Amino acid sequence: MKFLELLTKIPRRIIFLILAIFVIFPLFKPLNLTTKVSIRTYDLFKAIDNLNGEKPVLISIDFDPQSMPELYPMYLSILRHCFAKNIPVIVLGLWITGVGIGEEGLKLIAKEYNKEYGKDYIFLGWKPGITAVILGLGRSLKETFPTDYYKNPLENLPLAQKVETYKDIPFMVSISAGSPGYGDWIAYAQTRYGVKIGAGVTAVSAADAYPYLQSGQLTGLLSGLKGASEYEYLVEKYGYSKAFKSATQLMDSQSFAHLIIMILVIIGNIGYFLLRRKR
Amino acid sequence: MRKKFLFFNLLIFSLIFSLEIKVLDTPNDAGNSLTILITKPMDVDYYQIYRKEEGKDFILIGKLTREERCFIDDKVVRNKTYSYQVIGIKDTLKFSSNIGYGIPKAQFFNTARINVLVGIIVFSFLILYFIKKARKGEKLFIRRISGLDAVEEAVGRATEMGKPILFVPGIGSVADIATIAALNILGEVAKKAAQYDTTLLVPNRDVLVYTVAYEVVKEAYSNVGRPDAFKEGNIFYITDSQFAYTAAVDGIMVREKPATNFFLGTFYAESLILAETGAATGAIQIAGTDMVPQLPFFIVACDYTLIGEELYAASAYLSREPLLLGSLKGQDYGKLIILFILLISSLLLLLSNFPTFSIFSKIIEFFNVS
Amino acid sequence: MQRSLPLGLCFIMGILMIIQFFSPHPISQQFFDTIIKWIRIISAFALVLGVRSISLRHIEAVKRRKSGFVYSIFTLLALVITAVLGLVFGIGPKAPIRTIFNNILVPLGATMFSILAFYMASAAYRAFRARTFEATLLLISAFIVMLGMVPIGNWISPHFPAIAEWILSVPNMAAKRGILFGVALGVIATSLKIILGIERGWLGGRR
Amino acid sequence: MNISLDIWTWISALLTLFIFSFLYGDNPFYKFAEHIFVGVSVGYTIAITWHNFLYPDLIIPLFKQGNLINLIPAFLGILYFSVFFKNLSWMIRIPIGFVLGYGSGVAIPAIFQANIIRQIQGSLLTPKLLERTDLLIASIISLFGIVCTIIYFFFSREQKGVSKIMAKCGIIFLMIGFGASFGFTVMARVSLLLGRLQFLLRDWLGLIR
Repeated sequence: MKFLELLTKIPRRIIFLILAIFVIFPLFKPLNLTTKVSIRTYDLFKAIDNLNGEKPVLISIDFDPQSMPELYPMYLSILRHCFAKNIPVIVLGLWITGVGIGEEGLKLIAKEYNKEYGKDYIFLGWKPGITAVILGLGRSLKETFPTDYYKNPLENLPLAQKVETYKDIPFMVSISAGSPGYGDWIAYAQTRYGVKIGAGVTAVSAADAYPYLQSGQLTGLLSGLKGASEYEYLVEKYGYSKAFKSATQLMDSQSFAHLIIMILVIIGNIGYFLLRRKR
Repeated sequence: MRKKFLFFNLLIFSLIFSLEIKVLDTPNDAGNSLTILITKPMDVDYYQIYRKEEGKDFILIGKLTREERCFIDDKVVRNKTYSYQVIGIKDTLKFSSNIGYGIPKAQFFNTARINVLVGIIVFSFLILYFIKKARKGEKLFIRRISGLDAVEEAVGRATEMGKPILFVPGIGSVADIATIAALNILGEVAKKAAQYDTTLLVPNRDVLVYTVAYEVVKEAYSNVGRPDAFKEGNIFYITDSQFAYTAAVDGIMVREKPATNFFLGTFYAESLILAETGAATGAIQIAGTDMVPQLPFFIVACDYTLIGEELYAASAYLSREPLLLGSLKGQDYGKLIILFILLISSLLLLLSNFPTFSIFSKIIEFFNVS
Repeated sequence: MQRSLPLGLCFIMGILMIIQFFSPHPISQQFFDTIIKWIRIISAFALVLGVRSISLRHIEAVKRRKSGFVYSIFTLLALVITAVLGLVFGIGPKAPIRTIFNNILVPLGATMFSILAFYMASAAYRAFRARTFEATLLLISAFIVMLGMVPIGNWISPHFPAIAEWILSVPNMAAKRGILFGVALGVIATSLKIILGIERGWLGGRR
Repeated sequence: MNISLDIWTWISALLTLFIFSFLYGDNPFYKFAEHIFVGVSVGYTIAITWHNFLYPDLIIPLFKQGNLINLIPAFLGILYFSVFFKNLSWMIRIPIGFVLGYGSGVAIPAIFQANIIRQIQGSLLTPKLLERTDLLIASIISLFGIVCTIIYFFFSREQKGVSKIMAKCGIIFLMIGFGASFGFTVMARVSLLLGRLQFLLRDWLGLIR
């Protein structure tokens, strides 16, 4: 009887402690629970995987440091995927607060794969006027961005020579935490110029993106840590990278947290039912 | 200028104005744009749009793809005259259109918002009609709202235990009407607290809300004849910062151990932080918000929760004021109308799939928002 | 006068703001911008009352040597130091107040926000009991969605994510909309009553 | 192990731990962090209000541009101080009335547009749905749920007969919705916690990658 009552009344502090232990544990010892991939993640992966590397992928960094835990790992995995396949990359951003993140990640991964600036990748940075920038790329890359982020004229960069407008960009990914973000890319670049777009979003806003998947305006979607960890898993499975999988690590914690909460609820209910039967 | 003009005209080979445009004042705007429509398109690669201000040359202002027909020029100044010409480009050939003129004008009424206007008029009429009816003394029924029945009990309990009541009017501003609804309930709670001589603590996040809450409580005390019992320091401002406010209210809950907590108004993520801390201190908790995402948290952690509209019904319910009850009845009729609109429009829209009824497909346009 | 002046002003402002919504004319837009600025200015004055309120509360605590008055000293000190730094050195990207913001306010806020994870666990444990039919529904739908969000759900059945999504986008959305319709009517009715002076709770009782 | 040597990282980390300590119970560390938090945030608000609102919106137009129209909000604002004088204290209702009128007036059309018209538009069954059976069924269930939920919120009528059954269905939809919304939010909140843990274990202590 005493024991059953305890089951229905576990003290809050014990619950907090259990949760803390199970959330922290995977941070030290990742379990790599992600072994299945959702079709949306796979679609995005395939879209990049099927490219031949002649033309670049465009990546738009549409988030700020606040959403980094979820979105930054996506960015790194996609970069690894591209560089491993020798697909050139052009990076820009719609959020001024995301410029630092975009640059940092690009430098990091380019070094990992010994890529050369200007030939294998270009960083354009941020420019005011979201719509103008997106539409501008449909008319001319060089007119919209006469220079890159480091003030190099685009004419001097070999990769930029290959790109005139969206027609030279077979695929783009917007990693976005809200607005402006993939919605703007769909509204202007996809609708007007038919660019093939994939998106990476925070888990909370994933539901807003589903209609675009249904209508085929989005090719693939990474949602939250789950999507990021699935992408990491794919990149590793196909042998593109052996790097540390940070999203997978966090996702393990996430899974544990969900599991612990559910187990606690089940324990509480078992106690409740057994107690009721006794009475 | 003349030179450029000649240049354009020379481009016209055999097809004189087979490309036609029309310039319109963009409707429902502040007079800061013109709409250029291609009324007679051509088989070209793309179009270039040229604009000319009075006394200046034509300049290139934009492009349209071969499929596009409409260009909105939002770089114009109100009440000035502009001329436009569109050039169709096919390989190396250029075809020019007629020249269209336009003057951007500002409109006083946004016709695209007429649906909102109609709705507001109908609904206001309903509310006022039933308020008038109530004024004439007609009896109006209101069903039980369980959270509100508990208010009296909750105040009583605090009195018995000799502990204070905590009233959190949310973290919204006075522009959030939920805050106003909460302050109305605060008035009723304050009256009861004054009668029972129970301490009422009201921490605030918004300074304007603080000033109103202060007035409401002060008036409530003097209305029940206890102005002497009003303590200025019990209605206070803490800070604008969402989580600093939360941290402080959490502190109040664990230190003052109020017997009853009210969480009414606009809440965001702090809803569960407050409600869980309150639940841990063993207080009776009555919550209410119109912030849908926060409702689950109040429901799991509080004893009673006013869901959405119930918060607005609350002040009418508590005061039993006939005028306010009348407006509740008006609201119900408003909901009834929405129900009918939903069902009938859906039916008609589905019918519009058949050619005979295709006219009904226009219904959806009435619900466009701009 | 004591009632009619505030009521009249409230009425005029309300009507003007409604009219403003329907007019795209520059005059109307300008009016709107001006009013927003005015509201900010008025709030700035009200902030004086707010700061007075919080300061008095803590000064009082210190004066009366209430239990924990030491903490009140911390609050007052923090307030004064931050305000002075901000007023003197400005709020630019290199100003000292930015350092305070980034290293004190941001982590404190983020941590306060993150303890929600713990509270969700304790609230779920306490409240998710299949006591009634309704509580059982709450529990089951929460379970399905939670499972659908993590790889474990995928292991149990690949359908979990899809079911979770369906629950979120169909019944959840329906309930949300149903509530929103009622809320909207409640907001409009309350606003109307305030503008017309029928709802005078803010003037203190006596309708 | 790679402990941070930055003083501000240490301050942030300690304050983070102090707040977490509240999970155990109220204690001096939490009290300290809470009081600092409140004080700093009010001080910050003061600075922001001055630099972002009062100075550019009032002082500059009034004293540098001679824009006298700004005397009106300044006057309305000053009326707040009437509470300090017993005879004049009613005057505080003037700015309050102004602000309430503004808030109510803005709310009516905006809410009507966003929460009624747009929501109706999103809930209607359209002929396009006839092409996809699954979507059609989902939309019909949705519409049924909306209707039931609305009926649950009828106040001026006793719930009996059909309306009682519908209202009961409404409660079912509400509960499923609330449960789903709860389950959905767990993930986001755990992510926030992970963000803090990363800060403590990686940026501060350097224990993890």
